[in-house]
Parts: sequence; structure tokens; C-alpha cells
Amino acid sequence: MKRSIPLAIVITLGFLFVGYVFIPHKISTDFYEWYMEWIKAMSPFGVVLGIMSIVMTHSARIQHKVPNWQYSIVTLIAMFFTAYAGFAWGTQEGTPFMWLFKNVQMPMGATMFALLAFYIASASYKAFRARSAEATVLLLAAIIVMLGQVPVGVSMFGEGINDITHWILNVPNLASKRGIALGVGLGMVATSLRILLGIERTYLGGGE
Amino acid sequence: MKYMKLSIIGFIVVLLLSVCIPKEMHAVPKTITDIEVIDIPNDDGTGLQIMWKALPKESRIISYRIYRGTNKDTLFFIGEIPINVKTGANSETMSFYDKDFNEFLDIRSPGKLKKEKKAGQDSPFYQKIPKDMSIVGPMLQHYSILGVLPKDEFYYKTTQVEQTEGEETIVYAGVKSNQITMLKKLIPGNEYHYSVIAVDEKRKFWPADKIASGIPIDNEPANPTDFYATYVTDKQVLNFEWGHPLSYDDIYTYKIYAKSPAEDNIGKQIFETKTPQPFPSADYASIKLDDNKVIDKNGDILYDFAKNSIDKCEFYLVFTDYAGLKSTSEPISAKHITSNDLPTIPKLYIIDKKNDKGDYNTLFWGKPIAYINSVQPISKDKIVIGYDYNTNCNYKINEIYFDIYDKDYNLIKNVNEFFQDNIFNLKIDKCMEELEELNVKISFKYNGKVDQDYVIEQKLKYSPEILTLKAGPVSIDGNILEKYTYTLMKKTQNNEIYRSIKKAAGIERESDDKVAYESNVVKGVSNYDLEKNLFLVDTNIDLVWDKEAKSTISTSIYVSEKDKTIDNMKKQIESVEEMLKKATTDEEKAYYGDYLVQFQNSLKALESNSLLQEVNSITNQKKRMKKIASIREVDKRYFNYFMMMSNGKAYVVEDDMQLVDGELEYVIPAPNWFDFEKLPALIASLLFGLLVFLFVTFARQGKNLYVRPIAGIDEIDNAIGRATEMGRPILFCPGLSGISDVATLAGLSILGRIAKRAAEYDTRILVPCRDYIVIPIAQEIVREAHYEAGRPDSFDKNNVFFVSDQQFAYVAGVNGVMIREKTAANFYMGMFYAESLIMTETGNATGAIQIAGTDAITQVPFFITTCDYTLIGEELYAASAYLARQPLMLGTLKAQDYAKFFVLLFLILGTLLSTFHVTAIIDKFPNK
Amino acid sequence: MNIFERLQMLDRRWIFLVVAVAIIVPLIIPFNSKTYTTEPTEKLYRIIDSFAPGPDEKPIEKDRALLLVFTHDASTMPELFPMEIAILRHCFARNIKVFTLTFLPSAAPIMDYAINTVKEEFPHVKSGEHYVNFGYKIGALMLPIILGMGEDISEAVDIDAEGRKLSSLPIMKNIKNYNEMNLIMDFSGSSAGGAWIVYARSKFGANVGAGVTAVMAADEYPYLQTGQLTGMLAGLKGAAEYEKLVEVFALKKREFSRELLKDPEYDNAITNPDIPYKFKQARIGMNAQSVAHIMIIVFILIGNIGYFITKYKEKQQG
Amino acid sequence: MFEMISNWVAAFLTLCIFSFLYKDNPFYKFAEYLFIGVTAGYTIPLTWEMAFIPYVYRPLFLQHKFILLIPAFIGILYIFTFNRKLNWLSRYPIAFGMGMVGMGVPLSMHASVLVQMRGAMIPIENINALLVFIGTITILLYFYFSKAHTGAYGKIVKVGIWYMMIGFGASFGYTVMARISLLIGRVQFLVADVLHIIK
Repeated sequence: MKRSIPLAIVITLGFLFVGYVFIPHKISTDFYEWYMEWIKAMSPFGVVLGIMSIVMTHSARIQHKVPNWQYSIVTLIAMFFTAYAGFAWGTQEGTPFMWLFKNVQMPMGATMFALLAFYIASASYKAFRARSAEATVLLLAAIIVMLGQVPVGVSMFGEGINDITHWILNVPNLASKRGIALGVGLGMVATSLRILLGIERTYLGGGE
Repeated sequence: MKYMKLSIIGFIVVLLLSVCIPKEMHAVPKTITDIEVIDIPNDDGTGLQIMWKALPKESRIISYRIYRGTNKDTLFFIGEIPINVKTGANSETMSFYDKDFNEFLDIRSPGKLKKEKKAGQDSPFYQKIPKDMSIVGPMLQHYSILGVLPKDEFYYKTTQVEQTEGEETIVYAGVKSNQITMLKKLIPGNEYHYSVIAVDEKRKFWPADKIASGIPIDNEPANPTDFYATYVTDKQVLNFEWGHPLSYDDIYTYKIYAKSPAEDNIGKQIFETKTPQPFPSADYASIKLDDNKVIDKNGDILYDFAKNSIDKCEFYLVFTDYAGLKSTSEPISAKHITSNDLPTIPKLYIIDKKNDKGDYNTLFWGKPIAYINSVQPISKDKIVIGYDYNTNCNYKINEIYFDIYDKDYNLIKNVNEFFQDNIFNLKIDKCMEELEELNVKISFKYNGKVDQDYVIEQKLKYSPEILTLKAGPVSIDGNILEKYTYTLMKKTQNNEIYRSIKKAAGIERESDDKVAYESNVVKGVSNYDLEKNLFLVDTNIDLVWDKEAKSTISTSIYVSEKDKTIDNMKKQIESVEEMLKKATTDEEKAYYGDYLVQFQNSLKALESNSLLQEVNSITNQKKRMKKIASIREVDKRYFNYFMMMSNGKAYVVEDDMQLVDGELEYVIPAPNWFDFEKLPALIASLLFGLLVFLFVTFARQGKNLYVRPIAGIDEIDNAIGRATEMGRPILFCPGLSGISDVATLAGLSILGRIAKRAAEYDTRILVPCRDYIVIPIAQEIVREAHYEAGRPDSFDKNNVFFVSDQQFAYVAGVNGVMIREKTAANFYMGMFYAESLIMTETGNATGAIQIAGTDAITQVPFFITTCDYTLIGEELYAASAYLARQPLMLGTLKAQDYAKFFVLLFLILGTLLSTFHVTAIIDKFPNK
Repeated sequence: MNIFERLQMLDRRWIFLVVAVAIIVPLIIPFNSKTYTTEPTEKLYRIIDSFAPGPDEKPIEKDRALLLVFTHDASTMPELFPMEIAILRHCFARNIKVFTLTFLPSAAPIMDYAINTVKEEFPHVKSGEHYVNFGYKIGALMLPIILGMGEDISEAVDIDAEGRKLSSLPIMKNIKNYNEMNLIMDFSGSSAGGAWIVYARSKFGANVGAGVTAVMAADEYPYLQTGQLTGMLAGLKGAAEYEKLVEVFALKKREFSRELLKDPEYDNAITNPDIPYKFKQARIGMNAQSVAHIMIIVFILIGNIGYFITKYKEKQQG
Repeated sequence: MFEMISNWVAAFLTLCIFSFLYKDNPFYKFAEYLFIGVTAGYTIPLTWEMAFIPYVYRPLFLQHKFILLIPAFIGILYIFTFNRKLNWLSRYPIAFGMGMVGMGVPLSMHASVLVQMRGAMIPIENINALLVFIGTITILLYFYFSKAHTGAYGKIVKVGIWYMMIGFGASFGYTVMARISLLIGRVQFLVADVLHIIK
């Protein structure tokens, strides 16, 4: 009951979906539409999990007065205020909700992303070491491609650097992507099959 | 603490400031003062254009909201034009078109009348038209309304409503507002009122200073353009072609007139066709002449027309709309040509599209086509030639031959494209500028045979504009393909006129035509029942086309009404008979006579049609409707197809009719039960499944299955050990994607192992999650690991927590955890995106040991450079099996390995064979 | 501890500081640098330039037009926006008919912004005569519009962003379908060109070009080679090249020639105060890119030198 | 004015995040927690509008498709996740969602294996095609887990590793430009939109 029924659901639906792939008949697409309608009806409730988890984590932090607990108040206030703004004034352009999105969420997201430029530099300095032959190859390929992309590279090494860059991208890089993708593809088939056959049950969590 | 307070105060101040911003210093106009409503020209009288001057950029407007009403006191929101606040409107005058059938009422409409409060309490502005019957009901008469009902709603879920109108009692199908989507069109001659509200960036509403009114008027159609005529002397066929009219849905007939010098005005009519409403018709006419007569396909005389007057004649094309308004083209004369000037039209074939759910027919024609589309230089003496090819199900291309000649037709190279990769290289001895041009002859080997008689020619000319050879037009037997288009047409059984479905380019060889399954029923809506809160629609529905009587049989959806159709028809016949008696002129007599015959036919059909009788013999409402549905939904999907080829200038060639036993052939697509394109996938999956089964059995029998050590896995324990020594926690990131991603599952099963080890060492393990469904699962896994390790007490569910579902907010949170908790070992197992480096570099800065595993190829380089160990791609999946050491898991890993062996074998074999021109193996594999 | 060992142990924050300086300084204090133009960019420029009306031809009469499709949101603006600006500047300077279109709601404001930014500098340019903004069309209409434009643009698009009927605009004179609107430029941070290559290119023979971010460029090269993509602008670099071409040729109403490009005079544009910042944005950005790339390479080298010396010493000691 | 304040708020938060590069500090902490809070808050009204109203409320309460009560009820079971005794109930909605994974078997086989294989089986007409072929084969061998990487086999596998490393190096080098562009974008926002230093 606690484990076998969910497992049975997965296996039954799983095999139906295997069928769906091979059967183009209307009955099969109707089944898919039915499934999507149900999944969509379930979907909004999943978000509640996230919200509950945030509230629980941060209120626990405040309760136990763990270090930096004060900031959890910021999170909770920000969360409730943003949600309130969305419900009270709507979510269209020009509302406080959109203002928060445009001037708080977007710039912070973009800045977090931009931190990458710094980290790429520090990683190049600290971690990009020619420890072994393979590491050296990686490093050289990176340097060549980097040079090939800026005018300085061309003025230093001539147009040839562009050709080498293209060659690296079109030959070894293509082979590497293809080889890895084939492996990953097989791995995905195997894992999906394990789920389908009920061998892989991680998603059910532990316990009974 | 000090900073903390400061920042919170700062934040609140900023928020307050932003909410109560001081009024703008300078008064900028925000009210629209010049709104105007005008009729749209050349339309069917159902369109109005609302125009106003855009407010300046300084007004900081974010959108204009448009309202419409049938009286000036209540205007409903009908549409919005968003404006970029930074740049203002793009033009000085703004327009909004209220035309065609568009949104009137649907499930999203508000339930009650709602005022636009921001526009002021006394303003006439309301939100969308509400579903409230007392408001929407009386509005129905001001618009022409189409109701779209999901078919099952109409078949089974309507309420039978009787209404007395005068002496008669009429039965309607009553529909609830939540069952129907209603679309509106304006009614010509009615007055409508409009106004606009400007919305500024603080979402304040600024209503326009007045309400403007307008009346849509039915105008004549736009003048016909691009009208051409040719006369094929040897076949005695007069061809006409014209440009597709812009608003075809208002046009009722196309007529062609011939005017000899002796005649005045526009002369005599020689052609007429109606439009297959609501679809576009084909834009051509091909008229057969015979002894001073225009005849139809059966040889019946249609019009008188003197053949020898063609030279002197001027031809006119006339569009007539439903209101009888006309527009006439400029006069043209016919160009004399012979059938040698015309290309030969390939035969059109129609088959049911393969491997589909039964809603497409495949139309195809002609032999395969290949053509060069680009030439790129790669070095001084080498060029890359890109080509494309089209074929259809009659021809399977094996090889394409490109014979390349220089401008004097000296052969440069024969290229055999046995493997069609859309590209080949060519060595040239001169630079392209000196070459000037290349001549290419293209031929094929298809269906296993070389067709030497079929040659496509193409010229590549040097173009100084683009510094390379430019691909010229493609020709077969001197006919340039690009000049011609194929017009594909189809018609249902109950319509005489073909509708145009597609114009295919001259180089196309195949086209799919969608024959959708019926999902909706469309009905006009003009009545309502306020008491019962229902919209009322006609109860009749088409059942089937009666071939003998040549009429469509319809019936009521209600059992109780089934006989009424016959009664109604009888009544109608009676009234026509009376009219016929009263008729005085011959014309009138003929007119009513025709009607009488038509109605009598229909009556006969109604009384004798076996399908209708079968349906009517069922007394159960639902069963009867089911029967009706099964008949009508199939009957409507039969089509006859037809193809025409032309160059847009009346060089018209028609294909033969699609006939069977001398009658037009109607086809219907059928649903398929197996997708043969996926057959390789099925075979491969079954083989793989077999391998899994075999190795799982071996593993269960206790056979030793060797798996090579995977670097990184052994280091996991060391990393945990080090964290324990240092007394610091461990961090585990299960990746950014959801539970159905294979990488996440692999990551989670590794988590089980790590958590158990951590529990044994009594080291805290932190698991920040991005997907909320992963949280409970990760919690369960960690809890179980603690139980297994015998330390249930040390489990704290708050250590597995949700951070955020936004990528970078998640990273910000994880960074914070790493820095503040000083984690000593970080594991990243799962799917990662651009954020990977931000996390690993922060981890590096804190000096943690880091082990990563991902199948995201683009992120592997960053993990490799910044982590101590990285599991690449499949290694991640293998690791979870390796760690689990369960026979089941190991068995699948082994099966995977053997599958890889087969993949390898095929790769080598396929590549070798294809190198030696044998493409048999490659062709068995799907390419998309 | 010698200098190399110290360098080995160098605090990350110094590196961050160097990065910040290396990027901020070239952006605030522009300096001149040479922009090399490459084949794909030149080709694209020349095709677009061939759409310009001749010296004694009325711009309205010209039967060629260009369509710019905006398929990206604000996150890829640093790379794609300068391209869009450069191409629009080219079009407005040479009276080339240009249309803009998007199927992405978040791209609509970017599209308006690009048009208005360039329009400011060209007072003669009028909507409906020199350009038309088709506006945002919902994604579901993507295929019908792409296919419909093969027959009749006015009918497929119907109304423009300003709500005007397309068929009533003077610019549409002589523009009917892909035969006239001969080039489609798709600007995208993901798969550029996609549907346009499949439908507009292979069905109607329209030329399709792509403006992509640098990361995407590698994936798009195969299309360029098979000719499915007529031209490509890749990242800030492509934008910088196009900026230069527009300045050297289009603004001076000159025909393209490789010789002129070699003139060092044209590499002084960045410090030229007469050129507004927005029209050299990509080249200034490329300065920062160049500095950053060199800086990263130097970091790699210094890091490795330090690493080898330390390793060498360890070996000697022990 | 309004725009200026908005820009200043965005600029302040941008700097807060950047301050993390120096070290963890109260400004970063504030920004981090605010970021998490706002994004969480953002999803609530959006889920309500984009998912709950169209997929649950409208079909159920307006169109009376009462059958959808079943999935809605299953969806509600998610909430039992945090209850120790009843958390097994939350497996139902998860299991329901996992059903689709079944599609993964034939579809991955088709798209990720067979189609990729066809792409790899091109005729070897030049040296580059040969190099790609060798690379693909040796990398596949690297992912063969039944044999240890020793001896001659180890050498072949090593070739595969080299290929991968060149590929990774190329991706790394290629990404640098995009990441720098992002930073340029942020800096341009700060100096052009907020400080108006450059025009």
C-alpha cells in the first residue's frame, strides 16, 4: 500500500507511455492528453512544498536563533510581501509586483551570473595547471580558442589562429561531444528501463 | 548586527520612496484628446478602426486600453496595446482594429459586471464583458455572434428549451455560458462607441476626454489585381489568373466578362464561380471553348461566346460581395499561346500519411529534385557546394550525380553523392571570378535504378555582390521550375467548389494536408433565456451527404424533435408551391421551380435515407447522439483533391480529376497503429531489455561481474573522512533538475551512500535542493541512511532544505551555506547549468575537497578544472550502480557495456561500408 | 618564500580586482584598437547593402527588404543588442527597407528600444516608409506566419505593432513575399534560424542569417557551411565588425572594398567623440574582451610557471 | 524620478552581490536572503494565475469537470511530505509524475543513441572525418566499464581522453567570451544607466 501501489502506478503508466511512443493512433494521443490534463491539475500543489519548506527552514532558524537568523526574517518578509503584492495589485506591467521583479530579482540574478567572469579568471589562475599531459592539452586548447576569438589574437598569430579554432571545434570537439553523448544516451535508456522495471526506486524515498 | 539594521532600514526607506513618489514636477499630458473612429475600407462592413494620437514619451505610458460599448454608458474592455515605457510609442498615431470574429465571451470572462475602479467611480468603463446573462443577453442583438462548443458539450450536455415566438413553439438547445466560447463581429450599419484609457508606469488610468462613435459600412471589395489571360490556341482553352484578394471572406462570386468592341459597359459574362466559404478559393479560371460556346467539363453549354472575337475582346474580372457590391478589374486582353509553351504537369497522388494518428493526407507528385543552393570558398582552389533535395514516397533516392561543367561545357568533375550530406567539395583551377559560371547537370539513381533521361540543369553565376557563385534557377527540359507553383485544392462531398489549400513551390514534391478530427461545433448565437440562464442555439446538426438527392441531411440532436425536420421541409415545400402559383414572370417561375425541385429532393432524401432512418430508430437520446456523431464525423472528413500548375500569369495547366469508376474519388485518412519510423528504436530497446534481463539473471546467480574502478568514487570516502577530521559538515548538491531527470536519480542514489558514511562518522550532511519534489525524497534517503548506520538520533530533517527554484537565487544560497557552514567536502552530483563554476570556485576558496559528477557536457570542463575529481557523463550513472553493488544495478551496468560493444561494432561497420559506397546499414538508422 | 611561491598563494581577491579593473577601465576610458573583419560578417554586410536603392532610385520603389527577428530576452542583450543596432544603422543610413518581428513577449521592448535608439540619429526615417515594426506575434502563430509570408507578407502579418494594416503602408509597395524580403536575420541566444531555415529557406528559398551569442556560434557553423545560413554574426565580435563596416562604407555611402578596410584611419573610431557611444558599444566591449582574454591567458601562464617552479623545488628538496 | 529610484535600488543590490567577491558580508547576506525571498514570493501569484486558475479552478468550478477532483486530490497529497506518519501519501503524486519516464526508454534509444549513431557513420572521405571517427570510437571505449584501463587497451583509451580534453578545453575557451560579456552588461548598467558616465 505504501510502496507497492505507487510502484504499480509507475510501472503501469510507464508501459503505457512506451506504447504511446510507438502507437500514433488517436487513442494513444487521447491518452497522452488525458495524462497531461491530470498532471497539470496536480502541478500547482507541488509549489506548496517549496513554500512550506522555505517557511519551515527559516522559521526554524529564527526560533533556534542560529547564527545569522536575523536574515531569515528578510527572506520571510520579502516572500510574503512579494506574494501579497502579486495578489493585491495584480501581476501586470506597472504593478509593485513587476517592479520587484524588474528591480530586485532580475538585477540580482544577472549579477550572480556575471560573477562567473571573475570565477573564470580565478579558476584559470588557481586551477588551470598543467599537472599532466591531459591537463596540458585541455589548457592549450582553451588558450588557442580564447585567442582565436579576439582581434589581439589575430594580430599576434595571424588569421591562421581562426582556422585552428574552427578545426578544434569541428573535429576533436565534435568527436568528444558525440562520444560522450552516445554513452549518456545509453545510460539514459538504462536508467529509464530500471525505473520502468521497478529496479530503480530512489524516487520513492526510503522506508516501507 | 549594525549593518543588518542599516540595510533593513535602507530597504524599507527605498520601498516607501518607490511607493509614495512625489508627483511629477512638470505637468505632462496623459489624457488622450483626439480619439476618432472610422470605417475600414474594402471590407464586409464589420470593421472599425479606432485612432488616436500617441502621448509623448515623457508621459511614461505603458499601455493603451481600448473599450467598446453599444451605448455610451457602459464600455467594456476589448484590447490593449503595450508600449515600451523607455522609448514611448513608435509612431504618432495609434490604431486599434475592431474587426473579424474575435473574443466576445469565454470561460475567462468575469462572472459579474466589474467596474474599472481606477478610471473613477462615475466613469462608463468596465472590465471585460461578464458572463452575467442579464447583461450579455441583451447585447447579443448588437453583434453577430458565433458560438464555439466542444462537440461533446453540444451532443450530450445541452438543455432542451422551448420558446414561443408568435404562434410557433421553437425548440432550442440551451447552453450554459461555461460551455461555450463566443466570438463577435460588428453588424454593418449599427453604431458602436469607443474610448481609450492611457495607463502610466505607476498603473494609473487616464481615460480619454471623450467617447467616439462609428458605424461600420459594407464597402465594395478591393479592386482585382494581377489579372492575366492566355488563350491556348490548339486546345481552345481560355485561361485566367488573378491575385489572391485580401479579404476573400467577403467575396461571394468571381465573374469574368468579355467585351467586344461592339458592346458597351463590360460586355457579356463568360465565367462565374462562387467562393467555398469560409475558405479561400483558387484564383484562376480555365474555360473550354467549343463552336462559339463556353462549355463545362461534361460538354454542356454554359455561355455563348464567339471564339474568333478573342483577339478583339477585352476581359474584365468582377468581384461581388454578399451585399451585391462589385469591383471591376482593369481590362486586359488574352495572350495567344500553344500547349507547347506550357509545362507538363506531373500526376498528383494522394495517400494516407504514414505513421500518424490519422489526421493527414499526403499529396505528392513528380520525380525527385536536387539543386545547389550555395557556394562557399574555403581556400584558393577549393569551394564547398551546398545542395538540397526534395523527393516523395514514390522515389527513394540512392545516389545523386552532379556533373559539373565550366562555362564552355568542359567537364570539371563528376560528383556522386551516394551519402547525401547536403554538401560536397570541389577543386577548381581558376578563382571563382575568372570561372564566371559553372553549369551543373543533376541526375539520380533512385529505386535502385539510374534514370538517365531525367536531368536537371542549373547555372551558377559569379556575383560580385556576394563575392561568390550564386545558384541560379533550376530547370527541367527548359522549363524553369522556380517560375511555377502548384496550387493544391480540395473539396468536400457537399460542395461543388474547390478550396485552395496550398501553393507549393515548383521545386516541392510533397505536401501534407491536415484533415483534423472534429472537436468543435460552431453555431450562431442570437437568443437567450434569462430565467434559465442559457444561451439558445439551433438544435440541428449535419448528419450525412446524400449522394442521390445531392443534399446534406441534417437532424435535430433531440430524439423528441427528430420528425420535425421532415415536417419543416413539408411546410417549406408548401410555401414554395404557393409562391410558384403566384409567380407571374418566367424568371420567377424558373427560380421557384428550381427551389421546389431542390426541396422535394431533400424531402425524398429525408424520408428515404437509410442512415437517418437507422439513427431515428434509436430512442435513447445518448445512444442516438453517439450514432449521429459516428456517422457525421467521418462523413465530413472525405475529400477530393485537385492540382493546378501555373506561373501566376495565366499559363495554367490542370491535372486530371481524381476519379474512381468514373466518379470523383473521395479519400479519408486512417489512423495508424504502429509508427514504423520507430521500428529501429523498438528492436534496439528489446535487444537492450534482453541484455539487461540476461545480466541481471547472471548477477542474481552470483556470477562475478567485474566493473573497473572509477576514479573519484574511491575518493568519496576520503573526502568524508577529511571532513570528519576537521569537524566540518559535508555539502551535497543533487543538481538543478527535477526527479524525472536521470542525472538527478543517479545523484540521489549516490547521496544514499554518502549520507550513510557521513552518519557512521557522525558528520553533518547538508543537502540544498532546487526542485521541491526532490526535497522529501532526499530527506527520506538521508533519514534512511542514518537509520541504517544506526544513528537515527543524529538525523535533522532541516539539513535537507529547499533554497529557491530560481537558478541564481539557488546559487546565492548555496554559496552562503558553503561560506558560513565552512563545508569541508562538497559533492555535486546531477544536472548543472551555467552556475556550476560559481559554486565550485566558492568551494575552492573555502578549501573544500570537491567531487563532481554530471552528464551536462557543457559544464564538465568547469568541473574538471575546479574539482578534485569529476565523473564525466555516463560515469555518473555507472557510479551509482558501482556504489550500490546490488546485482540488479550491476546487471544493467553490464548490459549497458555490452550494448556499447554493439554500438561500436555498428559504428565501425557502418563507417567502413559507407566509405565504400554501401549505405545499406546507415539507411536503417533514423536520421531525425 | 620566493615570488613564485607567493604568486601561487596569491589571494583570489587580487585576481578579482585585476578582472574588475581590466573590464571597467576599457569600458569607461575607451582606447583605439584594430577590428579585423571576417568573411561571414563581410558577406552579410554586402548582402544587406545590395538591398539599398540605387542613386537615382526612390527608396520606396526598391523591391528588396530585410527582416530582423528578435528571439532573445534581456539576458543576452550585451551581445546581441549592438548587432541589432549596427544593422539598423546600416539600413537607415542606406535607406534599406527593414522589418522587425518577434514571437517572444520579452523581446518586444528590446525591439522597440533598438529601433528608437537608432532612429534618433536619423531624423528622416519614418515608420511605414523606411521600416515597419511587425511587433510581437504569439508563438502559436509562428509557423502560419513564416509559411504565410512565403505567399504574401501583408496577409500573413496583417497588422503591425502600431495597429496599422500592412497592406496600406507605402513601404509594402513592391514587397510581396520572400522573393523581395530576401534576407531574414534571426537574433537568438539559443538555436538561431531554426524554423526559418526549415520553412522559409527550404520551402521558399529565402536567405536566412543569424545573430548569435558567442557560445552558440560553434553549433551554428555547420549551417553556415552547408549554406543553410547565408551569414552569421557571432557575439560581440561579429557586432564590432559590423559596426566598423557600417562606419567605413554605409555612412559614407561607399561601395565595399577590402582595400579601404586596411586604412588605419578607421581604427581611430573608438576615441572619436563624434560617434555616439551606442554605435561603438561593441568595439569598446571587444576592447574589454581582448584585455580580459589576454588577462586570463596571462593568469594561466603565471599560475603554471609558479606551479612548475614550486614542483621543481619540491623535487630538489625531497 | 521613479526610474532613477528604481535604478538605484537595482544598482545597490547589484553592488551587494558583487561585494561577495571581497568577502562574505552583511550586505551580501542581506541581498542573498532577499533574493531567495523575492523569488519564492514571485512564484506564488504566478503559480496561482498560470497553473491553479487554468488547470484546477476553471475546469473544476466553472466547467464542472469533476473528474479532475481526483488529480487535484492526489496533488494535495504532496503536502503530507512533511508529516512523519503520512509522508508515504506523497509518493502517489510523485509516482504519477514519474510515469512519463517510461517514454524515456524508446525515445532516448531513438534520439540519443540511434540518431547519434547515424550521425557518426559518415563515409571517411578526408582526414578530418577519420579523426572524428577515431575520436568517437576511443571515447566510447573509455566509457566501457568492464575492462580496466591497462596495457594496450589503456593506451587506446588514453587517445579518447585526449580527445575529450581538447573538447573540454575548447568549450572552456569558448565560454569565456560569453561570461565576460555578461559582466560587461552589468558594468554598462552601472556606469551608463545609473551613473550616466558614458553616453
